[in-house]
Amino acid sequence: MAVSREQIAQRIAQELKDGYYVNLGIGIPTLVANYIPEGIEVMLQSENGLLGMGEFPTEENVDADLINAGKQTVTMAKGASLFSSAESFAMIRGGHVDLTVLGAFEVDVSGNIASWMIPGKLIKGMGGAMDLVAGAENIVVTMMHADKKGNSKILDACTLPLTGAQCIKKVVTDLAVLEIKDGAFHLLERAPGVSVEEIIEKTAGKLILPDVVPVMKL
Amino acid sequence: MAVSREQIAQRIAQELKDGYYVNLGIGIPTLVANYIPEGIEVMLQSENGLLGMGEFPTEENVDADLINAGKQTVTMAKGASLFSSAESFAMIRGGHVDLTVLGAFEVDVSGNIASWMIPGKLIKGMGGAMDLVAGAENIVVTMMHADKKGNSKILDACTLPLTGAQCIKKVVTDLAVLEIKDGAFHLLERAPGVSVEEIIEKTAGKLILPDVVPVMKL
Amino acid sequence: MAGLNKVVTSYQEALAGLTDGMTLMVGGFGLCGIPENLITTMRDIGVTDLTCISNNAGVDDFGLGLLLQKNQIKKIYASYVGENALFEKQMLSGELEVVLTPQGTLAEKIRAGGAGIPAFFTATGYGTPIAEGKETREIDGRHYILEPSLTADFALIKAWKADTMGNLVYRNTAMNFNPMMATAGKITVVEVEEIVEAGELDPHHIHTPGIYVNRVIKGTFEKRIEQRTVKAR
Amino acid sequence: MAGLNKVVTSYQEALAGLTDGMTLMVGGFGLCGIPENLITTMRDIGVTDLTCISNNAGVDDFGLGLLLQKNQIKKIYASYVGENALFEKQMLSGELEVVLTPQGTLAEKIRAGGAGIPAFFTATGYGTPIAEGKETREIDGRHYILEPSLTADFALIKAWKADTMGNLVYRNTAMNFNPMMATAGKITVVEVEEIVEAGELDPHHIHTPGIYVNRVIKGTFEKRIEQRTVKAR
Repeated sequence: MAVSREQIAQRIAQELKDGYYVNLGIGIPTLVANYIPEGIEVMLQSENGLLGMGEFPTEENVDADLINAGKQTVTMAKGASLFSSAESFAMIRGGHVDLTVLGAFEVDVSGNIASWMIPGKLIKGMGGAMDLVAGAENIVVTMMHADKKGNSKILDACTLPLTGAQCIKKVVTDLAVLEIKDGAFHLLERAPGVSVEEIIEKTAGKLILPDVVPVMKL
Repeated sequence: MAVSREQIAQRIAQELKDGYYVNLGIGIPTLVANYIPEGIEVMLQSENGLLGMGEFPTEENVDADLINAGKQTVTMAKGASLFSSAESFAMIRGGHVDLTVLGAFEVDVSGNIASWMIPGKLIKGMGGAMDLVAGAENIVVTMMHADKKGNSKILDACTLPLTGAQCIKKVVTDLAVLEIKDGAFHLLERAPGVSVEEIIEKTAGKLILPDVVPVMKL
Repeated sequence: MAGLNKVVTSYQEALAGLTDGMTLMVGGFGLCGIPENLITTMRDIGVTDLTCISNNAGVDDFGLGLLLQKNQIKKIYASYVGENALFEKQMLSGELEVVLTPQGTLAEKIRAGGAGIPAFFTATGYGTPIAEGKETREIDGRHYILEPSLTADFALIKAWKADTMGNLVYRNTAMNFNPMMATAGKITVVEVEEIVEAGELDPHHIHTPGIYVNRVIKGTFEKRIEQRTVKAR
Repeated sequence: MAGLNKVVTSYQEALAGLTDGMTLMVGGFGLCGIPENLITTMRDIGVTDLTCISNNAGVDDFGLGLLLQKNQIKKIYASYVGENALFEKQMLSGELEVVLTPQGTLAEKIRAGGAGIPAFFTATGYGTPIAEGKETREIDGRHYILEPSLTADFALIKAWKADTMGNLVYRNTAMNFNPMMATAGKITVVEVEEIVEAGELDPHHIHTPGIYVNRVIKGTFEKRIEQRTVKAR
């Protein structure tokens, strides 16, 4: 049985390390903030210009001048700092963010990612996603393994316009944790109750299996 | 009779306009601050990272953390702001400074300036001079018309390594005020008591004379 | 206005000289930190054929959406335009030319424009549609594209406080694109919530030095919120 | 140090991992805002073959001059080195390789290094000896040269105050090159006059966010003045 969006977030939270500066994209990545492991300190970066994003405000503390990159009202954590978007992307482009988590439509065996544009449908724009994937050393992509019809989104080559080329190394889906290296997806973990066969079936890109496939710990 | 350093500064101060942001180089340019005309407001920029440089401090107010680009202790004027050297040169390179005044060893009819290096002698470095001449629209160069042996420093082509190419339009010397355009020096004013003949004699570069040569007002 | 005093008292005066066909930078991220009243003044003046550089395009009835309603914008540089149905319609019909630009590249192109840097290399967008037609180069084993800088005839800025000399302070994340844009306009106009005397702002705390600012006006602001997210107490 | 706490308590710990042959950025303009104690610690450790990136080279017996005295520097990037006789001697004898770089170009090369921009065009130095061997390009009728960015193994920074998370505030013109250098070191070490608890600095007033900072140490400073200029009361 595939894991839920919340469980994907829970699994990704295990990638956080004490002292990390982290950028969480919109959607499932945002949920990761709810599962930061006990006993570790991390700082959340919001690319509009805030380091040290806190939780949502109470109704009385809503401040139109304090939003995150998803345009949601937020608060500041202890030790927060404020800066321009140019400074914010200097941090991102300069590789200062330790971990970036973002969603995708497709990934492929070369580490390419497509996440911003579906030709023929509405083009909303890439926002900061192209900068985030170009700037980060350490990116985790969160996505559904296949679409609702069962078509794989884990491909040999992305079919949609790219967000970034050869930049993705780790993917967490509702079915599996995958590492991308040497032109293939390497299966690291499977979701609880998901068979290796199902993962093979729903992975269109070249897949390398280990002898034993551990189950995601949640 | 040639004018003094103080008088050169006094003449250059007439180039200041109300509301100008001004960068004054080391040497004679620094003296310009003493002759800001009554009734106009200007802001002095110091390229290490200060806009709104004030006068020298009293002995009690000397602050090692507050210096100008000449490494002299200074104070801040009302409305001053502090910033990094990168921001400071963004201002300069981006053409936001209204007037830049700096010294030179040589200038020539093409608007080239040499001010930072005499080969074979000690090389001290260009500091911010190359950025200042490249960034400013409006530069006034202050210098002696000739060296102590009478050799002109107002040339057809600079002999020393350049600080900047084709960037100088106005020169104030101890003998004259010159405009550089169309490949020549145009004599705008002569120093009190200095004959046009002396200026001609001490100007090696092509010189264009007007019908009447007004005297510098000091 | 005289000397270093940048204060103007009417929005008409604030936008004097802004004419049809000009290129404008408009500060803000989403609806946060946008120059609300400068935008409505442009709507009222009816200036057209504008090229706008702005991270977003407002929503249908607020921010730059107000100018889209009246077809005043012919071209826009933005990174994300997903909040605006009118925008979509005009883009698909070809009324509006859209240059989608990655957010960090947009921020840096503006910063470069203000800083006198005509072009820079960045890895952002390499291998994507953004790189099409752009010079690429490999430097130390990584691939980059060359991005030219952006400047504008007017930069329209929202800050929290200004002093009379145009020194600016922003509040919280309403800073966003405003500081870079303030440096990249031939004429930079700033609307603020409060104007104080020169000397009242601590020189250490000034985000935008007055050298970049031509006009300052005090306004009142709706500050509409796009995504009001709250938690229980 | 654990989590986001960057505070260290000895200068040896502050410079752990700094070894012979490394490239260092050293903050300060003249003797203003230099990391005095980090420099003397390097002298005491005796690390050699250093490449230093610093606007100036100190004076004979203070600042980077202390490392020149012991021949610890093999190469230096600087814009102005005129205050230092020892420097002159080592440069003329060929012991010291000097890369003179215009001050604004130096500042921008460092800022670019920290911001992930590998190279940019600038008009500064076009047509001068600085342009020799560099790519040039005409853009919109002006001539520019291409300048690669700079990064370093260590950045040695002086700030006024830090909080425990490494957020920094500078004082007066002691800011100078420190903020850019803080972004461009693989390891950024900061010495400060005061360390406060996280949360004590106003987020609006932080000049360098802690993300750039690896280690913070509290020191005491001589703050030598190069040109003491005063006026009568």
